Amino acid sequence: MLLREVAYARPASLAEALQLLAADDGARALAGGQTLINVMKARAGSPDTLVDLSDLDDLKGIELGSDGTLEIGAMTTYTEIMASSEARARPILGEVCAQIADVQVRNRGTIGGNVCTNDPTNHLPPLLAALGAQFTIAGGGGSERTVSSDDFFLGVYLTAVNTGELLTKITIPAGRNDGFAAVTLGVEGTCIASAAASLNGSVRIALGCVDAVPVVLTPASDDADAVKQAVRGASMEPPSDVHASSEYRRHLAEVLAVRAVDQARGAA
Amino acid sequence: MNVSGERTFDAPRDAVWKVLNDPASMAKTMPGVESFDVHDDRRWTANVKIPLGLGGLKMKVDMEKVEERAPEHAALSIKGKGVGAMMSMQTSFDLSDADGAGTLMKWAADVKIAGPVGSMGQRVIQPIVNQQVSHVLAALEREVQNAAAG
Amino acid sequence: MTSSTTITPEQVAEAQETWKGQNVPRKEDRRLVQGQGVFVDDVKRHGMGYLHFVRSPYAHAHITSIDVSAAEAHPSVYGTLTGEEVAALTDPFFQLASVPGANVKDYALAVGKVRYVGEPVVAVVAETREAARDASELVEVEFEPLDAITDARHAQDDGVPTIHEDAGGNLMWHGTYEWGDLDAAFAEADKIVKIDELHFHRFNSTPLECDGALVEYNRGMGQWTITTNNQFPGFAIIMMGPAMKVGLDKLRFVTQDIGGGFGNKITSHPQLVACCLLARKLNRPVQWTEWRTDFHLSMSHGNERWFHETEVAVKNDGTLLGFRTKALDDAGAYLRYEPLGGVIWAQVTPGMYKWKHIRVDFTQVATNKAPVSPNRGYSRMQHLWFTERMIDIVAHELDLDPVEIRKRNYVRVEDMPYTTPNGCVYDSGDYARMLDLALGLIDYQNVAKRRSEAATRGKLLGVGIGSTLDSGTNNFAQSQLINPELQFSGNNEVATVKLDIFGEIVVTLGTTPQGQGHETTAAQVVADILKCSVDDVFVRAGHDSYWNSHAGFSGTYASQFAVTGLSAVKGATEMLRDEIFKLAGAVFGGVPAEALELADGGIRIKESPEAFLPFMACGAIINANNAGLPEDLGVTLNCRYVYRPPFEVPDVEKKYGNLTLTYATQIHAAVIEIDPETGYYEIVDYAAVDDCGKRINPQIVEGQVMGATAQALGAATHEQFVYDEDGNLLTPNFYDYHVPHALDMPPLNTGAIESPSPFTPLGTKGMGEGGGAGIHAVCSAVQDALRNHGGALVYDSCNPYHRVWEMLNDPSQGARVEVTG
Amino acid sequence: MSATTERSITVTINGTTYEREVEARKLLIHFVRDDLDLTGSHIGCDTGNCGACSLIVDGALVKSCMMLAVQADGATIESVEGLADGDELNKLQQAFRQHHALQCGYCTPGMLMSATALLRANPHPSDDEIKKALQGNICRCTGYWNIFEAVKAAAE
Repeated sequence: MLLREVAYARPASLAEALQLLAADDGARALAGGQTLINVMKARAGSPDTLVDLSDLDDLKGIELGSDGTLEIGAMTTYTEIMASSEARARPILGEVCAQIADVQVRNRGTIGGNVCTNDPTNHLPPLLAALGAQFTIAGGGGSERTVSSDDFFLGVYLTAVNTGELLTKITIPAGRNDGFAAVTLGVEGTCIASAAASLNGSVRIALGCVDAVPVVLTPASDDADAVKQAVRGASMEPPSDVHASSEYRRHLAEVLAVRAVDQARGAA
Repeated sequence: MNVSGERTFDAPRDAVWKVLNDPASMAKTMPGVESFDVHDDRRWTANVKIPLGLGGLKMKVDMEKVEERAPEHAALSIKGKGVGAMMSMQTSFDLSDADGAGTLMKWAADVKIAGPVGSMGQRVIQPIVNQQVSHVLAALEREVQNAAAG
Repeated sequence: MTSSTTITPEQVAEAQETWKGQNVPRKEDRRLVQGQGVFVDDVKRHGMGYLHFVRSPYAHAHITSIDVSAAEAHPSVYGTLTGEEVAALTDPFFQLASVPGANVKDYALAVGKVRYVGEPVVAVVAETREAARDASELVEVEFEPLDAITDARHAQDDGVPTIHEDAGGNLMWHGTYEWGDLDAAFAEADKIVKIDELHFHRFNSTPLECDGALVEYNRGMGQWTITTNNQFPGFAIIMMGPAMKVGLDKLRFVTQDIGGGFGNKITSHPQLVACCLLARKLNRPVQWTEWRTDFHLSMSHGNERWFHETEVAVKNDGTLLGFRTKALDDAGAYLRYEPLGGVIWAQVTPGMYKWKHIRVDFTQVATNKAPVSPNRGYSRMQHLWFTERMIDIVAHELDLDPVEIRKRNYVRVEDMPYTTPNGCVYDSGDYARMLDLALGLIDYQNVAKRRSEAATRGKLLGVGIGSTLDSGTNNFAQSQLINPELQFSGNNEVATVKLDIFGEIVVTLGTTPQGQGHETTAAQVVADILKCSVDDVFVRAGHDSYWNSHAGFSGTYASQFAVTGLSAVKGATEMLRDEIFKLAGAVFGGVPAEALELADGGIRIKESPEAFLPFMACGAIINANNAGLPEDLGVTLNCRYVYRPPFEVPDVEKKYGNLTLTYATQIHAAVIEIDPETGYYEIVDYAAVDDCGKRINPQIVEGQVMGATAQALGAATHEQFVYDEDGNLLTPNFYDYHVPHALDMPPLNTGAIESPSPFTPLGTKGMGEGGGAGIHAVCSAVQDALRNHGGALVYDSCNPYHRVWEMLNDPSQGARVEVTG
Repeated sequence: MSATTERSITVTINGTTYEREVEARKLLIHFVRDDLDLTGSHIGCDTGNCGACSLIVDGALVKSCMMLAVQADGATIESVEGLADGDELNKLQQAFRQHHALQCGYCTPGMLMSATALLRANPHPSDDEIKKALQGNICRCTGYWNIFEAVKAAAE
């Protein structure tokens, strides 16, 4: 509890938000705040300025393109994704959002915040990595760039979104054959290890909790042995903590990758 | 937390040794160094801001060379103090001629983190430490190459 | 939906003509469901300052310097307190231990040295909570780190650092307990089962409200008012008064609503002393709120315990003859309530079994971890887990049925009251019947079928039993078994019942309830005696030592309210009743008591009910209209009663004698399914059967059973205070310390029988701490599930998924056991 | 617009409108408890896990320790103090009392707000929906079973 002193602004437009962020390298965007405020409570991180994005309607909402592509605004909450009929085009999104934390956190936490935080236990970085999502980042002077998930996640609490930039939307290609499996601390608790899989055309798997960024694998086939082989081939050194040794996480990654693939296959 | 590894540099041992023992060169390898003071040839202090996405962690880092056997072994004691964290690190470097050409560096570090940042959990801290170490090594490689070229 | 209750036939048959025995909705709830409870952090005073502790980041270090000048210069800061000042102003806290633990010096703040991460080093008081924390970051403390001891098993190794130099080493207490004839028992045994090591882990009940206080100092009177949520003021003041060198009446304790205690709020006296010193120094009220991370780092962990070189003497038919073991207890950095844990377990020495020959060599050491103190099931839970582990390991090794071996060895109903080998007296109970009831509730007869069905889904099904005793109403003389110099014995509790001027019945307790519904159950007892409604009885909420309705052992801890608290209420109410009879007799002109009866909120003459004196009239006459009453009437209508249970001082040499008055019983049974690929498991069926004698309010009793069960399931699966080798706590918050959430709860069936205690005025037994049965049951079920899958024997009381997976993959990760003979 | 460390905010809680000057860093729960003296909502953790501080803000259930007070500027807030009609407990509060769904009562205000939000969105929840709706509220006393019963009873 008890944050350090911080300045607060609540811009009304994206341009204004970008200006505020560019003006001060100690400024951080405040999305749903369900991680950032906790970190500030611990005083483990202390931005000088919070730029609250909650009035930026441009960053909210879900659009389904005619080709099945989903565009989800970075400030869209998990609850909104769960309730969205458009998001049902990719059912795994709502299913996984429903497993995140609890009602209260889902009401405020956003898809953009989840991926920008990139805490290793977060659900969405591996999921969106498996789905091959694209991330649109806005910068100063109206600039905009799009990066793939492979380039988006850089480290714990670090992404391709640089100082003075904002993640504005996430684009997810069409597809339905997706799966997600996790072993969590208690039922639907924090992930101890997770895996997401997408079998839309090729096999794409992303593992969570095993490294600073999701570990993406593209085995040649969705057959269980090939999947396990791919996980082993990734030669990961997952972190050890009180919930799991490195070895156990490595093992879970294998089991969960197979389960995620199985679910994806069943989702056809 | 113990981390260790090996790295081969495409440079002669003296060049690597020089970088490892030059505070100014070492400073360039550290993440987020904002200022730097050399007290004597064994002790120096850096003010760093470790870039964490949720707000950088500011620390005053004191380094002291505690062992030195040129050009093969050095050990540093590093103590960092910030308002969110205390960090202490004992690290050592052993250099030898690599098979073929270049220099093999074996390094090991015992990192201890305490304070509120420590309470964030190993799932966060371990990947951060690993990642910072790989940044340092990459930067070291650049410095060595510069030194060898220069 | 997910819980059901089984009630035994005789309970239904019993006529319910009294308030006792009924599910009276709680009086407390009306305020609590409206957010009108008064918890410590809700209380504010004009001009109060907020206290923030600067805590040690090191597990073990010398403090080389402290500089508070920058903090003092902060514009919002009122002042600071350092260990040096504390050492000058107070004496070290009195130690319960004999030498060497007696030599430990413990103060309100660290003096010279820190001994665990999170130990308070400096206190800063400021105008706002935020400013206090800001300024605490300006305090400069220089530490010289020392190596830390975090594994009790190595605390006495050669060359390890000494945590308390004054104690001359890390041994805090050692004692040997031996009863019966071990040599004969082991000679008679057909088999000896040797268990190398078992480990009971460190956790606590994590009440949702952390500790806190608002302390005011009355300079003119030299007196402090401590509004707090400490759950055992009687203990806190005997720690604080001598340390602060003031009389106990100078320390007024006030509580109202307490957000859970479970024993974890007994040892906040060091922080309270810091608040008192600052309230005096700064001449203003001082408010302290402990946050969750502070609590996890520094407050009241449960005792971690190892059992080494255990040997069990058993006959081929499963008859248990005796056991011997070396218990090693980890006290953490200071002895705040310890080494009482070194004797409390002896209340349940043989568990529920009839073994006669027992030797326990008990050692307690200090480590660089948070100090331990009582936690629901305090010290008995560890020992009962150990006895249940022995039973299940013996059953496994000798291929005996876990149900049969229990029934063969349980103390039987016809043995009651049963004297244990160490002189404790189990008052009543029918363990075998409870086991049958529990097994019925989990459909035990179909287990084989369910096991095969689970196997078709790739799951390993296991069934486990946990049996526990919840010993209640301590005989504090047991403290003399750890230190013969101590002058504590017996127990007591106080209630005051009065008729106010307008006839309101007012009950004042000495207890400090934290959710146990004392206002309601006390009113039920009063209403039965005064033949009125519970709604007519006003029970004051909480505790105030200026009410003068408390005694030396007042508080709410150690499963005793239904005995000590309610017996005091009963005693005081009977006194009041007798006074009402006496008064009415006089008012009616010399009518004898036998001719009078209580009814409808007053007293009347049996034969002529129209001669009726309402309580209001009684109250008015005595308090405000008393001219002409007989001089020798002896009626005040304000009756204070001290209940004192019948106890003797045990034989200190032989460590023999009765240590507690009542023994409630719990039998739990769990069915689990393990996913062998991941070690993940779910509890798919669960039964908790309880017997706490007469139940005043069965719904409240069941609530305690449920809550204790949930805590046990949390402790059995995830909850643990784990330290790394440098002494950093790895589970300092609810993020990593996972307590059960709604989705974690398994289906629950509860059952109850009533074996009234022959030793208590109401036939009640203390209860609420029997949840340990859940830990035993889960351990037992995991072991059962693994039986045909490597056969690992459960070694640890906490079995998170990774540990189950490790045992499946490598059975040698389980307990190491050898059978001879 | 510039960033400031303090600002004036207006919130309406249980029908009463409050205007206050607050530091930007102040959490909504501290604002409600300390500045407005509405102490019914509690704090049980410092990591957003326990839900004792749950409030309904503009119709959405939130943990008020994971939100700054300044973020609530202009919001309409419901807290436990607004549930009863005068002294008359509402159906949910009565069900909590009837089913012994509370012991120490510390988690109860947050638990009631979560249950209120559930029943408003879903007047006849299934057993699983009740559990899921209460996942964000920790209770250390009851084991939740009686809370599930109470919510179910209130829904009937």
